[in-house]
Amino acid sequence: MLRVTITISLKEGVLDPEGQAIAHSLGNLGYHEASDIRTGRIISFTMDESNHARANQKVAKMCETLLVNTVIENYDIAIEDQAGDE
Amino acid sequence: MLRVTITISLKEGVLDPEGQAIAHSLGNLGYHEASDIRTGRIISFTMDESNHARANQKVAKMCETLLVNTVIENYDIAIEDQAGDE
Amino acid sequence: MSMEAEHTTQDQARDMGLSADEFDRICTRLGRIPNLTELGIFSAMWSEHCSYKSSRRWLKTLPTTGDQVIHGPGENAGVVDIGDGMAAVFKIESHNHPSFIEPYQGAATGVGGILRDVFTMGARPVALLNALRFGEADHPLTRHLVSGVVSGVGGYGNCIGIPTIGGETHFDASYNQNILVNAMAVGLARADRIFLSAASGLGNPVIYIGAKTGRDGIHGATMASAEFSEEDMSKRPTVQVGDPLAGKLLMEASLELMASDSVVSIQDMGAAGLTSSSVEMSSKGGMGMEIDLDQVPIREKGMTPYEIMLSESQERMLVVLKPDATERAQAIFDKWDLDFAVIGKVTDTGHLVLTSQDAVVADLPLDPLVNDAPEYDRPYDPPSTPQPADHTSLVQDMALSTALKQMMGSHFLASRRWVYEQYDRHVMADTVIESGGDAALVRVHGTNRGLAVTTDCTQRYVLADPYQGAMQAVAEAYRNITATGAKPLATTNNLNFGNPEKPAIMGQIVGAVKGMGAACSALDVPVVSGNVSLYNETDGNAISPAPVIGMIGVIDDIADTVDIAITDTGLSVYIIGQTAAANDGWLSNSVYAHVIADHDHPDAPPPVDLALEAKHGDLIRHLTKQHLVAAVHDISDGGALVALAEMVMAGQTGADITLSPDQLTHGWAFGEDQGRYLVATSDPTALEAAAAKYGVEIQKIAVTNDRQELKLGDSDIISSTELRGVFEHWLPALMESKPR
Amino acid sequence: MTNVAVISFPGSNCDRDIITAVNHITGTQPTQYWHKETSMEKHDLVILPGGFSFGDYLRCGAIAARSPIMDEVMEHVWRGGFVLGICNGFQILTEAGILPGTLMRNKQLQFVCRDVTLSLHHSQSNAILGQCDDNRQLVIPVAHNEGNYFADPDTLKKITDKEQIALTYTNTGAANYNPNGAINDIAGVTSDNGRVLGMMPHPERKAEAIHGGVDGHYLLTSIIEAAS
Ligand SMILES: Nc1ncnc2c1ncn2[C@@H]1O[C@H](COP(=O)(O)OP(=O)(O)O)[C@@H](O)[C@H]1O
Ligand SMILES: [Mg+2]
Repeated sequence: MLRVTITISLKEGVLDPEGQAIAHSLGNLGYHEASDIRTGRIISFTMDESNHARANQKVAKMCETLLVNTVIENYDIAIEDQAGDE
Repeated sequence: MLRVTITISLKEGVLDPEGQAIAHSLGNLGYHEASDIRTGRIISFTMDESNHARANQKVAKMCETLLVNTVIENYDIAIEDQAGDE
Repeated sequence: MSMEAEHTTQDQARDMGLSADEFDRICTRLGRIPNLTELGIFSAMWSEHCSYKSSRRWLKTLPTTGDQVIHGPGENAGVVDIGDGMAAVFKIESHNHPSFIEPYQGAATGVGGILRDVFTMGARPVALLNALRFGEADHPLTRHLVSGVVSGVGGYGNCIGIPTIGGETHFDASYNQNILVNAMAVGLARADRIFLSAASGLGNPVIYIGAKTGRDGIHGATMASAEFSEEDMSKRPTVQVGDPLAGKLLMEASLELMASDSVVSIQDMGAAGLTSSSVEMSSKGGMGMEIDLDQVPIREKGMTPYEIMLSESQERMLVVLKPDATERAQAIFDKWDLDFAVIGKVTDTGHLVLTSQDAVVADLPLDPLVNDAPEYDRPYDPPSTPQPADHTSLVQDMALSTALKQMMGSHFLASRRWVYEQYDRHVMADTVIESGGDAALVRVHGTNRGLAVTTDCTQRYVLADPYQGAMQAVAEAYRNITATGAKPLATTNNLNFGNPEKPAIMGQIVGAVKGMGAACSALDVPVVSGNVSLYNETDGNAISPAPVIGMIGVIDDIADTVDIAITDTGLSVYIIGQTAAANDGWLSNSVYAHVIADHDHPDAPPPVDLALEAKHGDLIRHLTKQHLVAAVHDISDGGALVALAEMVMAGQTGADITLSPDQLTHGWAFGEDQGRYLVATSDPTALEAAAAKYGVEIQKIAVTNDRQELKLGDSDIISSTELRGVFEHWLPALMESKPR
Repeated sequence: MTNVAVISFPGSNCDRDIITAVNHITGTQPTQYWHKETSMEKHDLVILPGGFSFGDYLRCGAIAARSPIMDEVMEHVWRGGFVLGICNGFQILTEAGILPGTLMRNKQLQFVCRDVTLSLHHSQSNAILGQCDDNRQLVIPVAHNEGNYFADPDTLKKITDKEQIALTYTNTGAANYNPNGAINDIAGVTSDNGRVLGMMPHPERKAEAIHGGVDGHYLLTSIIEAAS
């Protein structure tokens, strides 16, 4: 069993209105140190598979067909053995 | 300059309709290997600060006051030196 | 940077969608070779989207004037007088290509764009509509596109707080690779407070307001003007991302600014962004404009003049201010936390001059940009007039109720509730009639007046016969408005067609424009705004042509409105406008032909008689005004029996229907003859007298019951609950089904 | 006469609607406050209207809950003032910690706009609903993306015991009577002093005959009377 974590972020240059709103609100609350705020999503799941390479390939396909809007988003796949498995 | 990444996930026991919907669609597309799907959010930003510990403390405060709904969400802070900075 | 340093070439021009001839023409008019920024500006202004080069010749033939018209085509949106010193401002626009590439953002920014066209004129938007066309239900992309587009339309409209209360949703294989997403917005303004775009006043400041400029959708206008190929899917041009919050703030701030006596003229940055807004404002005013690109608020580092001028970032406007108004304006934008920058001034040079870092980076005479865009008289094949299918061969041997059930559960007629329940239809608290019937209707806030709105087009009719089909679209819109009790006032239209360089497609365009013009003249609903979307083809396959009609109407007192729901029993139901010949109803190219006879063929659609349409419309308005009818529904797709079923389902009642023996019942029940309505009345005598007075033929067909069933003749019975089940099932079931 | 205030945030879009509805009932114009304001007069009833404050970015109501005017609202609550939060206003009240629980994404992951049937509960133990009759069912529309009420088991037990679950979606037998998957069909909750009410449905959209029903008018009238 593997634990897969997909990190999805907006491509560079794509407007991130949510990030802007958060930056603004942080500023209002007195936190002025943060800049260049970007938001993203995470999808994680357990995968019934043992081979990392094969898993990676499959997950990439899932991303391309469903999970990620590749027109505006990038993704990054991290795979590790399920904790407590070994 | 530091790059801060906050990963926000739903607490255990909180229903994750989005995760369920993704599981459903993945199944429909013929991907049956994924189970226990959870979704989360990421907020990342550049921080005008050099000390990791101090940064961590500040970011935790941002999380508690604005970025995270601690009724239903957990968070995790990762801090690294901004690439190309050293 | 010296301007001569970067000469462009024919190849670059071609990449921007300009032909070799057009490039030569530009060089001749300029007397030199343009640089990259200048060429980009030309290509945008001369694109089909901005210049209407293929359609202009024909659009000029449309009727655009009338007593009710305050501003016809040429402004950001059309403006009509609705009485009491008020004006309605409205327009429809397409976002077809972006919505296919990124359905959520494409649809959302389509809504945002059309809203800006309306509030730019000083009107507060009060209603949104959307006309959608998707591929076949079981095409692998359809559900993905439906779900993305619908949530995008809702995502923007719901957030900005304007009710989305009407539209249409169709499915057809010709849209498999090229969906249509048309959005219409309607706003209200005081008739004497309309803002236009023509710049004036030498030296007046030019300000930029709204969101920052990024690298979004550069060259969107050219993309919308080119044929699509499957490769584009992977090329993935940058799509614009909408920010409805910024849209809402920009709307409120702009309306506040316009109320503050600060604005000379104002224009939103839509297709081709800063380019089209600056060029149009200065050329319309017969002035010039100087812009310092370094003052433009930008989102990303290192943007070139070319990128700044052609960016299609959303939620931005360009304003010419009165000389002393800068501070007042600045205060308003500070309150709303929006970017505000003085970026230039009005000149009298007749040139658009752009500077950056103290150097001139573009210097273009406005006249050729605007007036010398080629106008093509493209060759066309006049479409041949199709023959009607033989009615008797279409009629199938089955019970009326069986056919009715199949039709109501087909993609043509099934309920669109799944779509419109994702739209906020009640925000602004003025919605009187919402989605689910004919036209929708909103109250003019603070008055008893009502504004009725609809969009219509039956593309299978247009495909078969562009002239009749376009007339029918106008006639149906007219009937939908009329069915609420309102008087149709004016139209907008969105011409969605394939590649006009093909004579067959150009023939469709010519036929449809002629039909639309004839109908709009006869029904006195002049065309006051519109949009053209050509090149809707993928890999050489053109869409079914869709000249979508948007129409508005007005009613003096909302107490006189009716909707389609029959809620009382014992009412008499009449067909208004039923001629004796319609006993053998028009089944050719009907829903019945396609669904029941499985005859999927572009046969002749039902002909439209414009004089009868007008006469029947007058009678309906008389009946509603006199409160002689409890419910009204126009008869269109599916025919009379479908219309009656919709009326009793909406009101949770039933009806006993009389079938006369000399009727060819299937034709009578499902024929799609035009110009007809169904009405329910508690006063048959008065109704018959009124019809006689107006010289309109009518036929009594049913009495309503409380048994929640349709009884067809003596023994053919179907419960309206069962019918509703079929009607409501189709779309949700499709959306939940597994992909093929 | 009840003295009403309505708070507007960037992205609020039902402020005009609730002002119109209140005005019809009281005959006076409520006082309107902008989120940046730092002082508020005394009012009997403060209303947080529906809409998409700050675009619903981050979490619905999260950014609004931290805006300057909310300090004033908080003080009003401490003084025992009456507060009504509708839709986004409800979300803001939970984000501000004034009401228990939270509102999550609708279970079906779609915006939903339609009439729902509501049941009133414990009106006599909640001052803000003191004029209402629990036997009366209300038909009022919802319109939201995030109305799926959630509270952890402890909180749920507490608000149940203290009779704070004031509005629920009535099981009419229709499969989708609960429009968003809210736990225990919760449509609205009150604060533990019974003076703050948050609800997802929009009473101002059933406030006059043209809306096709006046149950919202009934509810708003009762609340305004209770607050006087
Ligand atoms: N995309 C949509 N958005 C909003 N309302 C829609 C949409 N599609 C269909 N509707 C609504 O569903 C109802 C039925 O649509 P349609 O059959 O096209 O009506 P008609 O035949 O009277 O023109 C209408 O009230 C229409 O406004
Ligand atoms: Mg109709």
